[in-house]
Amino acid sequence: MALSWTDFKTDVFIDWCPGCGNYGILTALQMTLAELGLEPHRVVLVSGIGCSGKLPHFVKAYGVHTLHGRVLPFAQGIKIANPSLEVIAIGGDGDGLGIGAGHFVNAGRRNVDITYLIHNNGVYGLTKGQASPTLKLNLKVKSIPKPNLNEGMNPIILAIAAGYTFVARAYAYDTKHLKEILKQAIRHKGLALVDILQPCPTYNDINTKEWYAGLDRIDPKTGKPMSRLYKLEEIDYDPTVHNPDEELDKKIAAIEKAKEWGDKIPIGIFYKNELVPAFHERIAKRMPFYLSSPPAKQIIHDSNNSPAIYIDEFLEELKMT
Amino acid sequence: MALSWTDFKTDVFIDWCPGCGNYGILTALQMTLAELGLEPHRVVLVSGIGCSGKLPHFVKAYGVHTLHGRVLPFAQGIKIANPSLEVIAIGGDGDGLGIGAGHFVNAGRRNVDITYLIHNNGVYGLTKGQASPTLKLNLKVKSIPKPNLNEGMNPIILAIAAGYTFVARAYAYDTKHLKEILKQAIRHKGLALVDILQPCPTYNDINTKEWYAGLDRIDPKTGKPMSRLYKLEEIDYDPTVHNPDEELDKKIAAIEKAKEWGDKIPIGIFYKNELVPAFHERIAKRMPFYLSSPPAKQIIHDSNNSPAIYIDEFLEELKMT
Amino acid sequence: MTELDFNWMAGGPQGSGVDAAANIFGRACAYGGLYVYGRREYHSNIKGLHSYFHLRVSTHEVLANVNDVDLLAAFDAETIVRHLGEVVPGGGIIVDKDQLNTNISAIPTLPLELKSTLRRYLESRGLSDRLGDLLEDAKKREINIFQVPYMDLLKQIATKLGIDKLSKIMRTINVLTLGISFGLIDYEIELVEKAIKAFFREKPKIIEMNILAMSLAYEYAKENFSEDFKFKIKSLPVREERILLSGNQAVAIGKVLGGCRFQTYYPITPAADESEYIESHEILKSKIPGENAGVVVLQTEDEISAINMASGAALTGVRASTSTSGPGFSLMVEGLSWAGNNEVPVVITYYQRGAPSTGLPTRHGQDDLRFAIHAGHGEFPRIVLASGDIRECFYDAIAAFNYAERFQLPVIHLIDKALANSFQTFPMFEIKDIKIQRGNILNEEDLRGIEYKRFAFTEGGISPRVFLGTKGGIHWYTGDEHNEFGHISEEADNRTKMMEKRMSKLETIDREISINEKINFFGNEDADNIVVSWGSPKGAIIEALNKLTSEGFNLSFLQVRMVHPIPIQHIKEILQKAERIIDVEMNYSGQLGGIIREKTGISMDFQILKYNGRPMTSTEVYNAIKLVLQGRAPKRQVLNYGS
Amino acid sequence: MTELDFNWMAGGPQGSGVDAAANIFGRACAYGGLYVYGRREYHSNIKGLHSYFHLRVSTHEVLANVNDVDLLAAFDAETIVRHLGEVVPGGGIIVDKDQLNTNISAIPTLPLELKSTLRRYLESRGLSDRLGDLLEDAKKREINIFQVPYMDLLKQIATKLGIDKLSKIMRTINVLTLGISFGLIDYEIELVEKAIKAFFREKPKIIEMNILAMSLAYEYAKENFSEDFKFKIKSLPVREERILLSGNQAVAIGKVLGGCRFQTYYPITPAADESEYIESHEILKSKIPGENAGVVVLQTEDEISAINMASGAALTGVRASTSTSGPGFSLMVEGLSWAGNNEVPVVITYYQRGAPSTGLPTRHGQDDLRFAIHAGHGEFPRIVLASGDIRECFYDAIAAFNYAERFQLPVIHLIDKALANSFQTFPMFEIKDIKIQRGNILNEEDLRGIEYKRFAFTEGGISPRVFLGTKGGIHWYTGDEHNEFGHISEEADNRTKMMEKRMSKLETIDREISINEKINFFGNEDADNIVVSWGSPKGAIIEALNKLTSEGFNLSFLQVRMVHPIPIQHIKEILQKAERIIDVEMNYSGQLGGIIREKTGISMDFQILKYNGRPMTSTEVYNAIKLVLQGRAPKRQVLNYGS
Ligand SMILES: Cc1ncc(C[n+]2csc(CCOP(=O)(O)OP(=O)(O)O)c2C)c(N)n1
Ligand SMILES: Cc1ncc(C[n+]2csc(CCOP(=O)(O)OP(=O)(O)O)c2C)c(N)n1
Ligand code: SF4
Ligand code: SF4
Ligand SMILES: [Mg+2]
Ligand SMILES: [Mg+2]
Repeated sequence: MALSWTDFKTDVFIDWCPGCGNYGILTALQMTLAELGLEPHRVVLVSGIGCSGKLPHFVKAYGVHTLHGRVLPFAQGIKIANPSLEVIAIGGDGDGLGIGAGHFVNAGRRNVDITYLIHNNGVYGLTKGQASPTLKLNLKVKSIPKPNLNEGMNPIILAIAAGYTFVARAYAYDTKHLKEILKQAIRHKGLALVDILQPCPTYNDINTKEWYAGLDRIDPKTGKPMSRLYKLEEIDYDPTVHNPDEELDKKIAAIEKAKEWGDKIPIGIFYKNELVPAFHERIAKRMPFYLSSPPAKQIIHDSNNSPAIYIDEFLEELKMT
Repeated sequence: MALSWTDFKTDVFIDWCPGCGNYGILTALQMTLAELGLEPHRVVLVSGIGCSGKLPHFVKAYGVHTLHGRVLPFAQGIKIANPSLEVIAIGGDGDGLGIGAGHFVNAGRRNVDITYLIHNNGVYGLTKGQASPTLKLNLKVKSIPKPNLNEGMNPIILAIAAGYTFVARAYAYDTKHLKEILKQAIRHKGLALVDILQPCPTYNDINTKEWYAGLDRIDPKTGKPMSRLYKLEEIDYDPTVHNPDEELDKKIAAIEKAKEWGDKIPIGIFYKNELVPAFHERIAKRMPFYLSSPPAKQIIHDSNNSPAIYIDEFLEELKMT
Repeated sequence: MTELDFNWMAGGPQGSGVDAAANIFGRACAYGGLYVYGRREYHSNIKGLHSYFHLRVSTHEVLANVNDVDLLAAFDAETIVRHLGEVVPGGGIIVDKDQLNTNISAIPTLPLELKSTLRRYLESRGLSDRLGDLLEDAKKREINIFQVPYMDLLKQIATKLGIDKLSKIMRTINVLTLGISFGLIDYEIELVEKAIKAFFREKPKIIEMNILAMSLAYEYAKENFSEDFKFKIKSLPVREERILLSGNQAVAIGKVLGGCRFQTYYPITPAADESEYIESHEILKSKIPGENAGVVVLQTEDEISAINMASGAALTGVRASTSTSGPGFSLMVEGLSWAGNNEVPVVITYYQRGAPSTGLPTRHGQDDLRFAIHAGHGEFPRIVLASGDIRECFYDAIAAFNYAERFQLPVIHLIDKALANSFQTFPMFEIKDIKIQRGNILNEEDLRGIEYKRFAFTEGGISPRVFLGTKGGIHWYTGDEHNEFGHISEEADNRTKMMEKRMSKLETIDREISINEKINFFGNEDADNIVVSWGSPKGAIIEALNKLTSEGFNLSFLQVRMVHPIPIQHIKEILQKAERIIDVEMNYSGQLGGIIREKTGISMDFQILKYNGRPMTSTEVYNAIKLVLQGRAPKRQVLNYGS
Repeated sequence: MTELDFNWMAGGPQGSGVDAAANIFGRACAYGGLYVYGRREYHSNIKGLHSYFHLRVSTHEVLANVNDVDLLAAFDAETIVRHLGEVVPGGGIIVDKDQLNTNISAIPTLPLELKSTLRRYLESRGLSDRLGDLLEDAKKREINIFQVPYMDLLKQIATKLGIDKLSKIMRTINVLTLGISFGLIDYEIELVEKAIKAFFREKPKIIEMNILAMSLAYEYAKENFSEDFKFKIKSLPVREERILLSGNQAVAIGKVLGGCRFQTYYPITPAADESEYIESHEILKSKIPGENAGVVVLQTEDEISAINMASGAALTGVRASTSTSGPGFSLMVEGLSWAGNNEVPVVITYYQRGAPSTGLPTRHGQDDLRFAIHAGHGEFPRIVLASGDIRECFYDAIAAFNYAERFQLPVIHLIDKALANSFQTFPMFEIKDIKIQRGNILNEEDLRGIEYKRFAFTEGGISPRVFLGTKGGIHWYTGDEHNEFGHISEEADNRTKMMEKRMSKLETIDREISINEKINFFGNEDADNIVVSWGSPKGAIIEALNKLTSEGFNLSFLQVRMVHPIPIQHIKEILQKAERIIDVEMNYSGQLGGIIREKTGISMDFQILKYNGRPMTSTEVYNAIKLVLQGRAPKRQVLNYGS
């Protein structure tokens, strides 16, 4: 029987603020899981701490709501121990790019086959609106007393620098587009980042829904707002590395695109490279049975509860005879 | 009286392995300090943990040998508290890009006016040669039992992605060139990274002195080895952002250069941008007396040892009358 | 004059202005010369989940909450469902008329656990699921139900202000219930207006709207209910200068007054308010002509950076500190060990909250005493101070820096969430008695002609300190074991000596800090029964002590303020005379009791513990101690008041 | 047959093969049916600074070092300067003839602290700065100086092997001194050859070179000195199967046998060797037909990642662990608290080393007991096991996983550096008695038709566990306080119940794990004097105990292996009978003693402590206990043997 997105709902009260962009992300994710036909028990949602971090409680699938900034270590641990699980990591921009930046960068070196969603709202939502690492220099959202002292970082560029093999951006309120991006990210073999622009109506009064929609920019011709967002799919942009020689050029193209901001903000897939071996392939090279007998599935004792292995090879070197 | 580099020597035994690239870095740094005429007591060398981390003990200047991966927080704390000090941060590649990667990335957002030297040897020297974050995928240096499972990261690209305003690479055994780069890095107003290629003869048998020198590549014409290193100063390459519009192009040029490896490895300055306000300028905008009365120099009590400030402004709001 | 003791509670969803209402209520009372104590409870949530404020008003100083609610101002149905049980007979509930038909089981924000408890309760009393029914039932307990047509009143306000969208003034429901409350208790409306003006300060529009809403409701209450409610409050002439503030604010002000000029933080509840409060006052006013003063407050990328930046800064001579709570402190542990090894005077303000892990981020707990004392690999000296009330938060914040510099070590200042987020009135601080003690510092002149050793072996373990950048004082720091110069040393003898140098500071502290700064003792020196505690239970214990003493019980109270190094000798002398020792703590295992037994061999005879995330009230502490004194208590009592 | 007890020491700069020499020496002796115990000491340095190996050989099982050195094989001058004082009268020193003219004060690697001590020593004995002089002086203490022309011998070897560059065989100085040593003690050369072959395994060239160097030196010694040295060693027939291994190895093997299939680590001394050893054996041999077995060993970006990856992995059902030492453990503390809150069976192997901070990275210490027990904000149950010897390292590594899964909590396995890097011979493990106990786990079938609650309230606090990915068992984890499903809950009552559910496991553990797994008791049950200790001092204490008992003293020894939750009742029963309790620990404050007093009220009468970075020897423990037994000891003795 086909799954519906409502199969992925729980009866936990969703305690995000009214109008929060997280609602769009939640729905898009539930639709994605349903449309990909993923059985709920095979999915593990792993999250950090923040408003965003509560998401797994609202989804009927295994949920691991971890520590602030540590979503990637947990998610990678789960996936490497049991590669048959569909592991999706979820977290805020503060979570992933502030306190979690070290893991963010180093995960790029492994290319574990998981999908990572960053709810990018420019603020630390759950702690009442301090500047997040993506908030740009000198901006003053309503919740901070003085303009931001730090330069804002660009998750797309950072991911490309760090070696992510799928890098995309989506918008929380464009659920349909977001869903399509999520599908591709999940299907991607390797580490996929989806940077999701997520309005936080409570604390971020700059990058609002209205701002993204361009309500302040009325097209004199049509009299309609001109959205600040445009889709990479709709221009002549191919994010995919088709052969290794293209890698640098594609990365540079992606960086150039990622630098656009303000009146023209691209969403869509910036970069995609399946030529880099995923982490499970690297392990399988060393341990050929890895995918069929991953750590989580090995039997460690026999029917007498005695250990299931021989340690002769260890003892060989140690025996004093 | 002019300073000599020997004024910066201590009587502590230098316990690096014979032939270690760190010797070159130490000497170059001592020469730099002398040539810049920096009084030893005004200089603070802050280091992480690793073979590289021991360096401050060998230099007669204030030395703060901190924790593994934490050199940047300490160095920034020192500099922000007392901006009149010349603060130089020093650490290994594991230190800065593995465990310290979160600070590495976030320091780029502040642009504190310090210089950061990464001793890039591809290994964790002091813990006996495990793969460091810069060691490339599938390489097997002699100290590791199996080929590296992780992709290597590129410090130059990461620094540019993170917002460093001076990004250079040098080579430990080219002391003269290294010294010139260090001088410019120290003079630079803002956060300067110098990625120093540092052979570790004990554990890294791939990127050796001989390899960099190209001893395996004899020019059939001259009969001489063709060094793998070349200098950016010697080609038509201008790393400097002269006006804000150039920023993206210069960054991309730097990234393209940084991608070169193998038979052609550029050293020199990849990127330099003094148009970005340094952190002290940002604070001074909020607190005009910051540079003349920084935190470390404020007087906190009067001659009676009573607190030196009034707190009326605080109490105003709290008084219940 | 009879003693007034009035307990007011306001409740509603997060974001609906519970906090503002409570602040205005508290101010209005305090302006009238009354004492207030208020506790804030809220979910780890931005908007929508239940929050409330439990506020006590009295003619004498109040130090804690009691179990009672005399008047409950409910913004929504959930507030009633959750707090009905706390309202005393004769008390009242202010409820929105339009919500009487609410189905309790349909309140979306009620968690499953609570719903099933409620279902059982309703069944047991044969009630329907309707809110109105529940309130009818409450009347049987002689509770007054003040039904107010919130929407009608809001519409009137809107009309008066010429506002067409009701949504624009929905936020005034809070002051509306405030107006009803003050009308019911017949308090001077001018003081309420003054409080509204002070609270909203430079926002005249908002002030106007709120004063209008409040007074309309005030009049409504006068007209419709004034006879029904027995509690009345009158202002008193104020004789002394008083302040009303929270623990967060007290720490912040103490820090800057105490000379802190460098504060790092990574946002976390309930610590961040302190740093943000300092930041919003970053430019200070120097007393000294020609001098500038200001605090650099830095939001770092994580707590690891926060502690290490602060330590780095401290080496330059600035008084530097960081503030955090459990999860953040856990990340600081490695840095703490470095600071300990390097004798760095850095102050860490540690706000305890419900744990383990993320735990109950906005709730109360005192679980981290042992952790604060033992955090960090290796043995090194540190001082751990635990403030017992908001006033002590202020003085201890200053003492922390003095100790840090005098003894050259990290100082951990432990605060509980119950202090951080509660507010209280008390007499103005005695600022003129405050002294800054910087310890032994050498400058350029002092250094002339000497070979400086940062870690010179000395009697008492304290070596003269030199700031980075000082001419003639070059030295080194390292997390490795080091020699007197600060260079790495692995020599066995040097190691033993350095360990002894550092650790001997604990004895120096024992000697040099007076016992008055370490413990507080309340009650009769020769009492047979002694309560032992630390941190926020102080207020509830003192109130219980006063009441029990007046009832003729023989009881005293030892509050430990310097929990490490704990003043063993004094505590031993005090406790060994006691017949019964009663340990009162907000944790599972009675940690302070364990420490005292470890150090003195004296066991706690009784434990009164609580770990449900809510602070202790005087009522429950009183009851629990009384049971002990009457010989009717088990060895371990676990308290559970609070929702 | 007389009991043999021979103490050999090899010393030289890091990188000169001290370790290899000691390994070969140990193997050669063990092959000959002798027991060996060896301790490695080295600086936190890769090449150049002093390192040495202190090795004891005996006909009976040896458990620790003694203070004596009977034969010192010095690769360089520094070794002599540092260890001369340890050589016993009648003992010998193997020295390079060419180094006799070395100026001691010119040895570049000697640290300043040591140089000034040495200068004073030389002056006091009226000696010059020349090494030869010092050795001449030693002869007065009846020490034999075996002057060997290292360079001449090396040249001979080079010639024989046809090597022209001497630098290529400089590395054989170590086996050269080994050859001299064995020649002096007249041990069977075949066994030495066998040891060389085993040590260098698949490297025939190196084997050849080393055997040549060794035998040349062996012959040289025979020819030149054999008469001068009184110590001789003969092999014995071996009756049982014996192994020689280090603590690192024992843990590694225990882990994989115990079912560990996922290990994370970030490099750190002295833990990394364990992970690297596992990695180099990552493919395992399954007993079960058709099954594969292998361990995934992951080097992470830091220790924060290491613990959290391991916890994540553990949720999938794999036995997962991580290994670290102090600085790394400090970074794991936040993750530990999460694992505690979420009842995750994760094992942390914690190698203690000299601290605080970076401390003495390659040296010994037992400073982290309290930290291991209290690390992490909040209160949550954990088990802390402390192995007392290398054998226990193996068994405890297995037990750690069994406990972790049975009780669903993090288990910290504490090891000291002295165990990690020492090696010892003992009889083969008893593998057939080992059982894997996985606790209460539900699979797809078990779950059919039930509503699964991961944190269901149960008697004893243990809820049946389901692995991520199991059909029908969907549940949630969160670091927040949670309800039975694993969803966030801030309800007061749920909180109290969840705290009690988790913490009650400590009582379950008390009940369900037999006391034999928690403590070891040695000696007479009714002894008046009891030594209490934990971890690596075990060996030295047992040797001291045996000797003192044989001298007629009345003494027993309680070793605590499960240090948390500590078996209070049993310990109390044992200790309350004692007249004198003697606490022996390798830390400054006697941490275990403090814990025992905290839990039982019983004080330690005497402390024997050591914190100079070097393990305790039987000699010093014997001496110190004897002083106590003779009534001549102060309450606190601090030991200091070792350079
Ligand atoms: C170690 C640690 N430090 C701080 C916190 C407090 N904290 C909770 S949520 C949060 C920030 C959330 O911001 P972000 O990651 O951007 O998520 P958002 O709420 O915006 O979705 C912080 C700092 C914590 N839980 N743990
Ligand atoms: C928290 C922590 N983890 C691990 C270590 C152990 N450690 C010491 S040096 C080092 C790595 C050094 O490598 P790198 O930073 O590249 O410096 P190098 O020695 O190569 O100069 C490590 C992991 C430590 N000191 N602290
Ligand atoms: S604070 Fe912002 S991010 Fe958080 S729930 Fe509210 S609107 Fe959403
Ligand atoms: S191990 Fe490598 S980096 Fe370290 S001192 Fe030796 S050669 Fe240098
Ligand atoms: Mg955010
Ligand atoms: Mg390195």
